[in-house]
Amino acid sequence: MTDHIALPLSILIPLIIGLFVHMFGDRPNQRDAVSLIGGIVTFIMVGWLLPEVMAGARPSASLFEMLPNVSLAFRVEPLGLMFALIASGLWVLTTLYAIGYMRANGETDQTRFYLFFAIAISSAIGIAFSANLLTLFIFYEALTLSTYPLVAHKGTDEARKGARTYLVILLGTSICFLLPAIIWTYGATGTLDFEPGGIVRGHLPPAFAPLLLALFAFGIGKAALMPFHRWLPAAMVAPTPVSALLHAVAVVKAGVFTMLKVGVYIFGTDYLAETGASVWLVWLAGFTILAASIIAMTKDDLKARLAYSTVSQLSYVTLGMALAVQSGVMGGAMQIAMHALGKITLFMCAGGIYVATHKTKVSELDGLGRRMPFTFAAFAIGALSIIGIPPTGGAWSKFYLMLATLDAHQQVLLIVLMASSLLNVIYLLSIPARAFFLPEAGTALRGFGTLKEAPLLCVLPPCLTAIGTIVLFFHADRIYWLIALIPTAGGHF
Amino acid sequence: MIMTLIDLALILALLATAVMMIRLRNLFAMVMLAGVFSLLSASLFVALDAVDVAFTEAAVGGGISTVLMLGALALTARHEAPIRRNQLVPLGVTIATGAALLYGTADLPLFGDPAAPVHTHVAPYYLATAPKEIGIDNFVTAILASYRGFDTLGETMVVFTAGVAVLFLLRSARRSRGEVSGPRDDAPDARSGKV
Amino acid sequence: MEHHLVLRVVSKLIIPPILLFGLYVQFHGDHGAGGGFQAGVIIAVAFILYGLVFGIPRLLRVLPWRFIRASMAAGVLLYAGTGAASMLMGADYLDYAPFGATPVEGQHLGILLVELGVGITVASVMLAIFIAFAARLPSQIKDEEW
Amino acid sequence: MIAGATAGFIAKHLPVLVVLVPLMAAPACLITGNRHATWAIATLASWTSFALTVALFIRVAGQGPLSYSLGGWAAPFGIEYRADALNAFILPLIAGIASFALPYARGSIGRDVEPRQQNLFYSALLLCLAGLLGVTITGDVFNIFVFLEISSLASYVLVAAGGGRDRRAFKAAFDYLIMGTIGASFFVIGIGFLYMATGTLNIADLAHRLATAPADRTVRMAYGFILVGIGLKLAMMPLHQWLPNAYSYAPPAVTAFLAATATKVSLYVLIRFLYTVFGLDDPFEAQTLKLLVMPLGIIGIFAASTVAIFQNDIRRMFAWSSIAQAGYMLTGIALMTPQGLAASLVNIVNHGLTKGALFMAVGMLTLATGTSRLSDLRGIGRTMPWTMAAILAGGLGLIGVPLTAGFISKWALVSAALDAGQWWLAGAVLLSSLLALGYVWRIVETACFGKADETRVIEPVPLAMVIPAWGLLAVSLYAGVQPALIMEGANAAARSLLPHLTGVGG
Amino acid sequence: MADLIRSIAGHYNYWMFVILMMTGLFIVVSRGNLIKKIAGLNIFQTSVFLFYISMGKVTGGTAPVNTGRAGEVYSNPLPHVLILTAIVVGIATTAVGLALAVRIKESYGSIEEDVIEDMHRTERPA
Repeated sequence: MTDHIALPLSILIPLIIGLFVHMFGDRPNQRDAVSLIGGIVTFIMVGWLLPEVMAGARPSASLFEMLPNVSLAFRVEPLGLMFALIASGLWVLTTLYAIGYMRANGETDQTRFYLFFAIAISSAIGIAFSANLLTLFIFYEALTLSTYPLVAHKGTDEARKGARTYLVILLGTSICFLLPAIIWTYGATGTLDFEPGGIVRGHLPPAFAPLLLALFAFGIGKAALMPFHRWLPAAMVAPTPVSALLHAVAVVKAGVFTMLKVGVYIFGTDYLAETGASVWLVWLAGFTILAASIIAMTKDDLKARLAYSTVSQLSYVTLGMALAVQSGVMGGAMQIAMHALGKITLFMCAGGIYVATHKTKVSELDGLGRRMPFTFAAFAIGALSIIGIPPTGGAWSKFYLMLATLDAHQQVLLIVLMASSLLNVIYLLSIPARAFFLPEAGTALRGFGTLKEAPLLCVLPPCLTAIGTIVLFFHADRIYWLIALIPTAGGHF
Repeated sequence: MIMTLIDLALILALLATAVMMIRLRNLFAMVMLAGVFSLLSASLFVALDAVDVAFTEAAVGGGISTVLMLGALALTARHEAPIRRNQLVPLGVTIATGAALLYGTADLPLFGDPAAPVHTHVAPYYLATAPKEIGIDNFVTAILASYRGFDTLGETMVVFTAGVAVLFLLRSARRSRGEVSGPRDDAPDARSGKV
Repeated sequence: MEHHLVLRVVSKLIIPPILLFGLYVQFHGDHGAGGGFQAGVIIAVAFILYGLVFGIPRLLRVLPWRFIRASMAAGVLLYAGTGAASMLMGADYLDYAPFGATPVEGQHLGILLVELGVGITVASVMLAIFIAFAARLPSQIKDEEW
Repeated sequence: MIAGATAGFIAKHLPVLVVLVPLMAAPACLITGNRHATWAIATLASWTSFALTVALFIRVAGQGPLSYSLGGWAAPFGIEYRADALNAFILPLIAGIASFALPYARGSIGRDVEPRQQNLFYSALLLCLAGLLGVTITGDVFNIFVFLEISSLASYVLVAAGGGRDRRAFKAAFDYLIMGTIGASFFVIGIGFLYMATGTLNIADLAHRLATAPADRTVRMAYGFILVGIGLKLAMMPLHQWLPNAYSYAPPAVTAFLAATATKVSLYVLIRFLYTVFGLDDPFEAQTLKLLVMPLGIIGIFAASTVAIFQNDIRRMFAWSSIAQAGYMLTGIALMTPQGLAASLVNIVNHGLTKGALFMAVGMLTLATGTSRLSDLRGIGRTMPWTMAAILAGGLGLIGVPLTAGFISKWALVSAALDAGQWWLAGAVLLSSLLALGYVWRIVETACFGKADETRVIEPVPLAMVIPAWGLLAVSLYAGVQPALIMEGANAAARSLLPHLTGVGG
Repeated sequence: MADLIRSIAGHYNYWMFVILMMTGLFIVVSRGNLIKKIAGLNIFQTSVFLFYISMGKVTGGTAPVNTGRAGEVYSNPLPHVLILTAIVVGIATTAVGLALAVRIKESYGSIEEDVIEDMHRTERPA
């Protein structure tokens, strides 16, 4: 049944960790240690699969048949492996960070927090390794449900309201659009397996292809395509580690990852290119990129600004898929990795700032950079990566995406991407700039007083990820060789 | 012809009784009229050749049912309160149902038509074979106890169920636990033992 | 009602014929109108009359509560058991044919048994229901008595 | 030797034994009197009956329909028991739920029924079970009425059993009785019309004779009255008024049992009449289904779910949800395709399992806290995490989240709607899931994030309740991950009713 | 014309029974007194029984008891059997309904629906 023991383990270990976390609920030190060790072990498990996948193997596992021809099954392929690596790797850092953040803020219900955190990671890895749409859908919903308690963590009316929006939009879109899309696909093709080159060719009249794609695109609410993006800013009521991991990495990346999977393995880029089914999506993604950037500029709340930035950045991936050329898929896949690293840096910095100063507004940060140099330096590097400026990893993904717009003969989109980068510069880089170069904001006389950096555990992780973005610039070939294995139009180049 | 007239008279009497029952607010009088209604319908059953049914209706409607109704009245109330509710909706529902039924009767076989499907399919079998196969004269008993004996088992079970039901309801303590008169908040106090 | 001498005398006179009529209806259903159900009702009415005139406690002395309750079940079990007997004799449920030397004889016996079952259950249930209502009236009987 | 003879005996009389076991156990309960012995008899009877229904299902699946002539009289002159792919599929659900409900009742009934009345309670529960089984397996329309009345009378008193704690149960039972009796009378009128048109009461014979004769007004009125009569019993919007009160005030074991079986059996009867007896060849019948029943079903889904969102009482909330779920089943039936029918059948079983488990879990909550009102249960998730987890799992099933039984039902129904080209219906079904999300999430939010009442006293929940509740929940979850058996059964049933086409998922 | 008269003559008693049924049904749905509702239910059901029995009647027939005479025309016994069962079901329902009414009276002090609903309204504040 199972090719490689690491495959089931990488999904199971987080769940087992969750169990232990629950058991150690009244002993915080053991509990947090277990979380951390679990993260490391999971990451190792996922990493264990890497050499084999690079060598061309596709470890798989099948549990049982749910519908004729559709099993609860897993299959590790390059794109999924990359996503799983990112999710599990960043889980380790986020756990480290969360320990610092939760303790510094004296949050309640920490056990519940780590428990559902672990379940969410398990779901994310499940999504990454799904062998078919139904399995993916199951873990997709599991991810939504397991992150709900995290978003509603504070239990205040505001938190519950935000969490409700989160839940209704994510479950609503998935039930009302994604599920019928899956059922339709199953009805038309009799299978839901992810196949290189797609499965709908020959089963779906080309005229219906845009409709089916629309059901998928809007159904994958986690990709935050406008107009179904509202959940993301709403989810910002969550504690920052949640925003960091889930809304920079696990949840949103699960969305765009699913989008890529559907584009590559359900439709197939050839089919999309031939039928032009995704042309409308190119424009919608382009619109989302610009509109979200513009909204981000208007937000004074730091996390809200980052949230809209995420909405915008996610649509880069959707765009990459919708362009239906290999460079687009490459760029999209790379964007998943690069943006994850960059954005988690930003969120962790925002959390660090909150822990140290309890400030949430951009306008309150003037001059703070001199007090918290590491935090803001990390922030600046992360921002560079999001914008796509060398020497950060983000530069590569932006490069491939721009290449893709040319490959697909969509020059207008090239302009959109460039405009968006410009906007990114304005709304992201302005933050460290204000922090370093403007006079201190605090009360006129005493400034920020004796204020210092946040606790070590809140500063170290963002610094590490910031360094990571730079490392990825120089070692992008590692990712490149992995994602080059994704089967797309025209094979490898 | 005379039979028809008797039928008609009985039916009209039934109607008059029913209408009186709507109007009467004295429940004792209404129960008595209900008994009369049963006896009138029993007479009509006789006129329609259903002697067993008539016998049963008289025993049940005129006897047991009246006794139970009177018993219930003794335990509840003797008069109906003035009507406060809107009568138009019930009237509409009733008229709609009645209209549907009247519409449906138009295609019914004529009353007493020996060629109707009712009389030509299964029934002749009973009439032809019961004397031989069962050997008793009353066709109704033959069908009731043998051909459709399982229905009658069911019927006995219904009676038994009613017995179980009434005993369950009326043998338990007089008042529900936790009940107090007047407005009160529900549920939680029922178990706290405060009441 | 204890004081109505006339009523009591008349009742005593009238109850036996009612019971007799009930039994007649029970066992004559094969030929004329009537059967177990009607007989059960009539017999119940006789006892109800007794209860009305002489009071429920006295009725319960004549027919103990346990007996009424057992008859309720016994009648049904007699009916259902008759069917079970046919099954044990190799026929379908409630097929009376194997009960006699000839199928017709079997039918006679079978019908007699099931009608008896109906009669017992109906009489005891009707009586039980009546007693249940009557016992609910204030100043009738106490809970412990039945 | 003896074992072989017994097996042969059981095999020969299987259809009637299914009903007879609980039917004869009921009077035995009354005689026994002792509540423990009564409970043992009742439980044993329901388990035996369940085993028999399973055997019957296997037998019918393997060898095709089974006919049994009661009294030895051949149909249509005698009464026939006829087990086919459809009712053999429904029967195990009924007996199975009873098998869980009886152990559960042992743990919970002490709160509602005084000890000396408990033998009557178990007796009534068995009668209800026997009635429902009898309705399902019989091949005679009048016999349906008789057994429907056994089960109905028993269920009125079972609902009233809640009156020991809350007097509103009596009124609920009375309303149920009035509505149920009107429904039964309508049903009898319908049967009368059918009998007048054909001269027979046997279902197969009726089907045969109706298929060869053109439908006239008589048949159409029969159709109308049976539809309304059964509609009342299954709480089809707008004939649902009796249900919320009945389910809210009945003892928990009763609510779990009735919610999972009674309305499901009525749905079965409806399917039986629509597809076997009437056959829906007549345009009037088909159009009524399409233009009346389906819209009513959809309105029911939306209206009842919306009402559910605004309930403060959890049991009432789920009672309204049951009305909504009946709407899903009705729309599936009204699609008039094998896929639609199979979807409804899958839904009948899956919802029965889920709602049964859900009401059992809510019963545990009510017993422990003494209330089922949401406003009194803030933060209860912290004190009773496992019970709330069970309610959540059941609730996710109502929404139709994957890996739950409800997901399979919804999948089947949406597939059927898409297959029939009813896009809007598929959309409506999915959209309505959001309403279910609405009420389930009100519970989750209140239970998990509300401020807990520090003074709340939690009473221990007896194991006799916990085990059946979790057991049934496990079955429902298993039906969600391994739906093959239920789907195949439903497909076989649907195919047997509409033989010229094939069912869902295959 | 003759057909019309025949049709009316052949159907009028069905119509009458329908009207009776509706009288009973009207009592059930329009009255708030529980005992009266049950009485209405009885009228409704009895009228249904009459309807059934009249379909079993054969013109010129006699009660279905074997007279042994050849060529004797009997009315259809089957509806009689069905209605016997239905009457029993009816009385069973009546008994249970009345018992419920008694319990309602004991716990609410009234058997008027309007009064009971008023109590419910005050019991459960919105």
